[in-house]
Amino acid sequence: MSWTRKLLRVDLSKGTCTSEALNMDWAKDYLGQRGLASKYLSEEVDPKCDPLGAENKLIMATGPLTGTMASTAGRYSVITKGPLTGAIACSNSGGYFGAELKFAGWDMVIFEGKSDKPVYLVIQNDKAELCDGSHIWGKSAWETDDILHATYQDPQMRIACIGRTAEAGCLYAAVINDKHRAAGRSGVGTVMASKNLKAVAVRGTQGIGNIDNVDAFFESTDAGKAVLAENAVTGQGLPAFGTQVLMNVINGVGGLPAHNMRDVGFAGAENISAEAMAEPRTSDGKPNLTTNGACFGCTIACGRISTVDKTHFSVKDKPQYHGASGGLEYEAAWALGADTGVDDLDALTYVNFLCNEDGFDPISYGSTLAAAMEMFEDGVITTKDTGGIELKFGSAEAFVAATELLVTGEGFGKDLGLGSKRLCEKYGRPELSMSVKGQEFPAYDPRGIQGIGLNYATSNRGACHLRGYTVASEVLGIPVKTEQTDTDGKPELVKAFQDATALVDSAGLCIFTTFAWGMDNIAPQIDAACEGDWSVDNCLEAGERIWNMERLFNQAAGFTADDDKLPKRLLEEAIKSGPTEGQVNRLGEMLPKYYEIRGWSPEGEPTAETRQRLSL
Amino acid sequence: MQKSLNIDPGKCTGCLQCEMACSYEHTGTFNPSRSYIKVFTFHHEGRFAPYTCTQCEEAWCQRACPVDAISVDMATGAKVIADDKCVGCKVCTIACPFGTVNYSQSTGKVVKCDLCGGDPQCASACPTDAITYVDADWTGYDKMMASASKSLPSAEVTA
Amino acid sequence: MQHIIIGAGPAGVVAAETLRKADPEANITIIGDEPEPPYSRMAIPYYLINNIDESGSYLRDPEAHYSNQNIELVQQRVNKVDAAAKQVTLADGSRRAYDKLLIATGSRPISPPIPGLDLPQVSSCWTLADARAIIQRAESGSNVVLIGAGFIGCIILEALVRRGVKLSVVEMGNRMVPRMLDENAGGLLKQWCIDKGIDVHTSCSVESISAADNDQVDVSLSDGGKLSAALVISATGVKPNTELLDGTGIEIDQGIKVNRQMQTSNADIYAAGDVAQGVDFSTGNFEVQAIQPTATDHGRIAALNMAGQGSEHHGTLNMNVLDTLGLISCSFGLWMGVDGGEQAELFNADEFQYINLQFEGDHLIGASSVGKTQHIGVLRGLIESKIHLGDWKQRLMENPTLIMDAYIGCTQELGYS
Amino acid sequence: MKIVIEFYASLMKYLPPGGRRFRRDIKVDEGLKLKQLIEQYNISDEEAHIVLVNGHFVALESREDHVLVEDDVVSIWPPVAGG
Repeated sequence: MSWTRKLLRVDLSKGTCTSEALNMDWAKDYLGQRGLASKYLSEEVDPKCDPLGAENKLIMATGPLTGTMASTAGRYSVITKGPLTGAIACSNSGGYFGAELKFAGWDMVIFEGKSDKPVYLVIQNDKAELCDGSHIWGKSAWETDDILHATYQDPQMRIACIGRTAEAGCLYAAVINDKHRAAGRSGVGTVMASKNLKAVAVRGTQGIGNIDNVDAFFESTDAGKAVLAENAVTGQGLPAFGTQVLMNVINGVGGLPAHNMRDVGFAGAENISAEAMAEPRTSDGKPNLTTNGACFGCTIACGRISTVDKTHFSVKDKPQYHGASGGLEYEAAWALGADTGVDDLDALTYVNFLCNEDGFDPISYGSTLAAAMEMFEDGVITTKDTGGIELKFGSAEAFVAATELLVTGEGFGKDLGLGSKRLCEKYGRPELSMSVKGQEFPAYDPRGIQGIGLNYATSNRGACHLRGYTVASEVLGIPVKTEQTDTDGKPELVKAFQDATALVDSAGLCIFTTFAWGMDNIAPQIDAACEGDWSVDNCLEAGERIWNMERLFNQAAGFTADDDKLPKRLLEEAIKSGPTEGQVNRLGEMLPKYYEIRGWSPEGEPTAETRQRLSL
Repeated sequence: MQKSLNIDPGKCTGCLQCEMACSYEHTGTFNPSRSYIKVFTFHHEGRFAPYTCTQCEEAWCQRACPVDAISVDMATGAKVIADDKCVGCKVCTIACPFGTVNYSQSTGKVVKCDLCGGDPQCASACPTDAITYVDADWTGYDKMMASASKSLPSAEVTA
Repeated sequence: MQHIIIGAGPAGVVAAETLRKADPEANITIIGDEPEPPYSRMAIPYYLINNIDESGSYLRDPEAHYSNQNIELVQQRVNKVDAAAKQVTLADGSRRAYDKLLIATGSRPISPPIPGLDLPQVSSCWTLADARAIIQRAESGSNVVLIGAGFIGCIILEALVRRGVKLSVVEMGNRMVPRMLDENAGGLLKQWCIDKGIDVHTSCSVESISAADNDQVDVSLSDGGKLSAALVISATGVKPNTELLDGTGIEIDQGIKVNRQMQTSNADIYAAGDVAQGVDFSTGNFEVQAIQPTATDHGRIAALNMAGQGSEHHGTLNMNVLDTLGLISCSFGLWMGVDGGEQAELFNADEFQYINLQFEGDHLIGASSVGKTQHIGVLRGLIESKIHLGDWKQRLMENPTLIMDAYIGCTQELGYS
Repeated sequence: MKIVIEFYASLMKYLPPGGRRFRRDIKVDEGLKLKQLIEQYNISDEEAHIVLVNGHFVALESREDHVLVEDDVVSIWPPVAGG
């Protein structure tokens, strides 16, 4: 069965930890992780609640495959109502934390209420306890990790925590685990901070032994690993170049937004690309990229581990940044780099370290900073607001200085922590926020790549590439190439990707496997591990059910079809140059069809028939 | 030809498939905390180093065992613990200068790498060939022994 | 060539095996005075909790091992060593000649000068015979007083508690196992024992034991307290069995003095194990260690030299590992540190976790820990190999739990730095 | 005529010496077809997964007929992905 069938309920108001049986009826419909935790959230939390109030809950959830030997099966998600968007939020992370939670015997932890003083949760197998966290409040995520490891004297303890950015109220703060893996988006770290919960430290030594069909499990997971190894993307491309290989691709096809999406195409892209990361630096002869690293159980190992040039201005007096750490991934490199016009690889790597050290989402941050830069250029924001920083596109110095303010929420850092929507509203230029439902865009321009625009507009957690990564097909030809500037067939593509992703997330697997795996590779692994019938069809239906459930949560929270929209800039300002010159996103051509194939009304609401079909 | 585990830390990505395979082989569960091979993460250096018993000639553990519970598997050269003889006194855990014999509180016995009887599951599970099971005269083995011997505490020098 | 080994403990048995390997033709005889086949005292606690039967304590399979190796086992007491004649005299009056002789007679419990220690309700805990006596008297619900919370005392705590006795421990030192653990660690063990329902008296001694009604004894403590007990176990340390060499002229100090070849002042007589005063790795001094790993090292080196294969003893590291009711502690080398050295320490009393590392320059010279079972042997490796820790010294100062990382980091090419 | 070739990621190994990073200016004969160019550098069809001419994707089946002209930029990637 491979669920532990047990969840831990932590009442932060009362300071209690209680073990509770997992609702297996729900597990059979929603599998685990994203799906199952969203079900719990939907059942237990008023969708209209204040995301940062005591009535919101925060769930850390694993999938049934998490902690097994299936490739990439180490993932967990943080599920809550997000403060950046007000929508349901689910942020997925790798590293080792999720598997450890499972080894301790828990499928998920539900945090409810709010502690009146800083606390952290320590889980050692069956034993769970809230402890006074006043000594770690105010510490970075890295310091917190070190302190808790020293306290429990166990190098194998795994820690998920928030940094100072969350404490300072930044609305896109992340939960950092294992020092450089993040449940990054939608401000799930901010919710954790609002509950006065600083960290969760887990040590599990019970293991997972209850695989439903062991022979079928090893057969299907071994076969899956062979497919990953033989696939050019997952077997060679990702381990060698990581996600950053996309920088030149997306720039090359006219899909790389720059300068707050005012432009498409960034001349400095190649300086911050995977190819540049692998190049020896002139200063010390070493490349930015030190090695590739895997998350728990992952046989792909796409993670970048990098170092900053010790003599670079950003770190030269800061030896704590002279070692290796989690390096640039594509989305971060785009948001921190192309969108702000900064092509200084060392500066980006340093700021990326800060994203991990203090826990904030580089996508939302980079985009927010880019919006601020555009307003600075327009004279709406001045050095009076920024505390003297010349917030110009392309200035690495300004970029580094602004980030250091954001970390602790000092001065202009407080404004930057609002996210682009609130920042742009504050300075009277709401149209300059490149966001959907309040969450900033990732690294693909919806004008140059049409389908991803529809996905952004309909993504349940606000703009997000990871809800339905149609770029795989539209640009990368996976599984088949579709024309990036066409809208035909895109609603179908978006729906298929969204539903499949929801299922993959809910299993505890990494979405990157789908560059090589189809549902016919994935379903047998789930089916072997779990009781119940997890055929391809049932898996896809569960994915669709999860998507619709998230939609219903948002609907109840007050979202309507009017929120399925893109900023005017992307619908009206045509791309000025390059291979996609003249393009705007044609959302209007795609959205009605999308609603239709989803079985939603023209107002974007799942019909009674659809809800019934999906048992919702 | 006797074989030995050859470990190349440069190829390790830290995925822990080896730990899961080892623990599954020996306990029937995916449980890295009970794996006999451990991957150490060197965050600062950006390195991962799998580490387990080298089945060293000196057999410090075997010599220290007060009840003859550790013997050499003649087929593989592995120093193997006989569970029915081990009383759990832990003397071998402090005698092994490589730190690769550990006490298991759940079983009350000590545990160490036994080369899975000649089919080491860690090597089979490793996706990057960071762990391979190769002929003992392979140069990698020498390299591994050399690195081990750099630190090999020697109670005596044989003339 | 006739080798005689007096003493059938680990030192003697390992010596015999090493001799056999080194010299397939030699005659090898082990003479031991206990009635059982050679066994290990380390196993006694596990015998006491019925985890093993007596045979589980045997050093080797008594049926086959010695005969297969052509090692003669003689169960008798040796009354005399005639070094001039190169003969030993057994209790039955017979004599045996040797070319090389190994004294591996071990040690025996100290009898502190406490009135009443000779009462039948008082036992030491050293031999299998002692263990049988303890089993007989330590019945569930009965009161038992353990004198001495040293290593031997502590390893039988679990056995006694599991037998369901009401246990009191009286230790003269200010903490438990004072000769193996520092105040933090020894204090943790004390708290652990108290939490498990044991009545622990530290900085306290037994003044007298006197017979009382119902086969019980009264135990008077130095703090004025009085305990009633069905059984008193005396475990206040051991001393080397050197008497056999009295009058031979062989030099004896705390134990039998040996050189780095484990040779006594008589060229044909060697000594090994608890009885020998061998080289301590950490101090370079000649000291009695009385621990199992040292006994086997001694036995092996003595045997190599007896067989004419020059082998020099560079010293054994004093080290101990202890399981006190499931709380595992260990110490290595100069765990108390040295003048001018530095130490790194993490102490979490709530979690019963402790680690302490002692450095001299960038070498590790000693260590102790509580609550750790993983990779602890590497502390021996780090100390005995005298590894220059370099950058790792500072990292260990900040987080002393990274001992395995330090070891691997120092011995393998990790490339980037 | 002069064209620009860009071989990215693992295809950098096929680049002729000289130049910087993944880009080279080269001289080719007039009328060279895209497929011929790729073959000249011994890049297999599997490796030439994403092929752009001036930023526009050219599918495998169209490469044979695609005639290159002066100043074309030909960019080639093996199968890659990220996100």
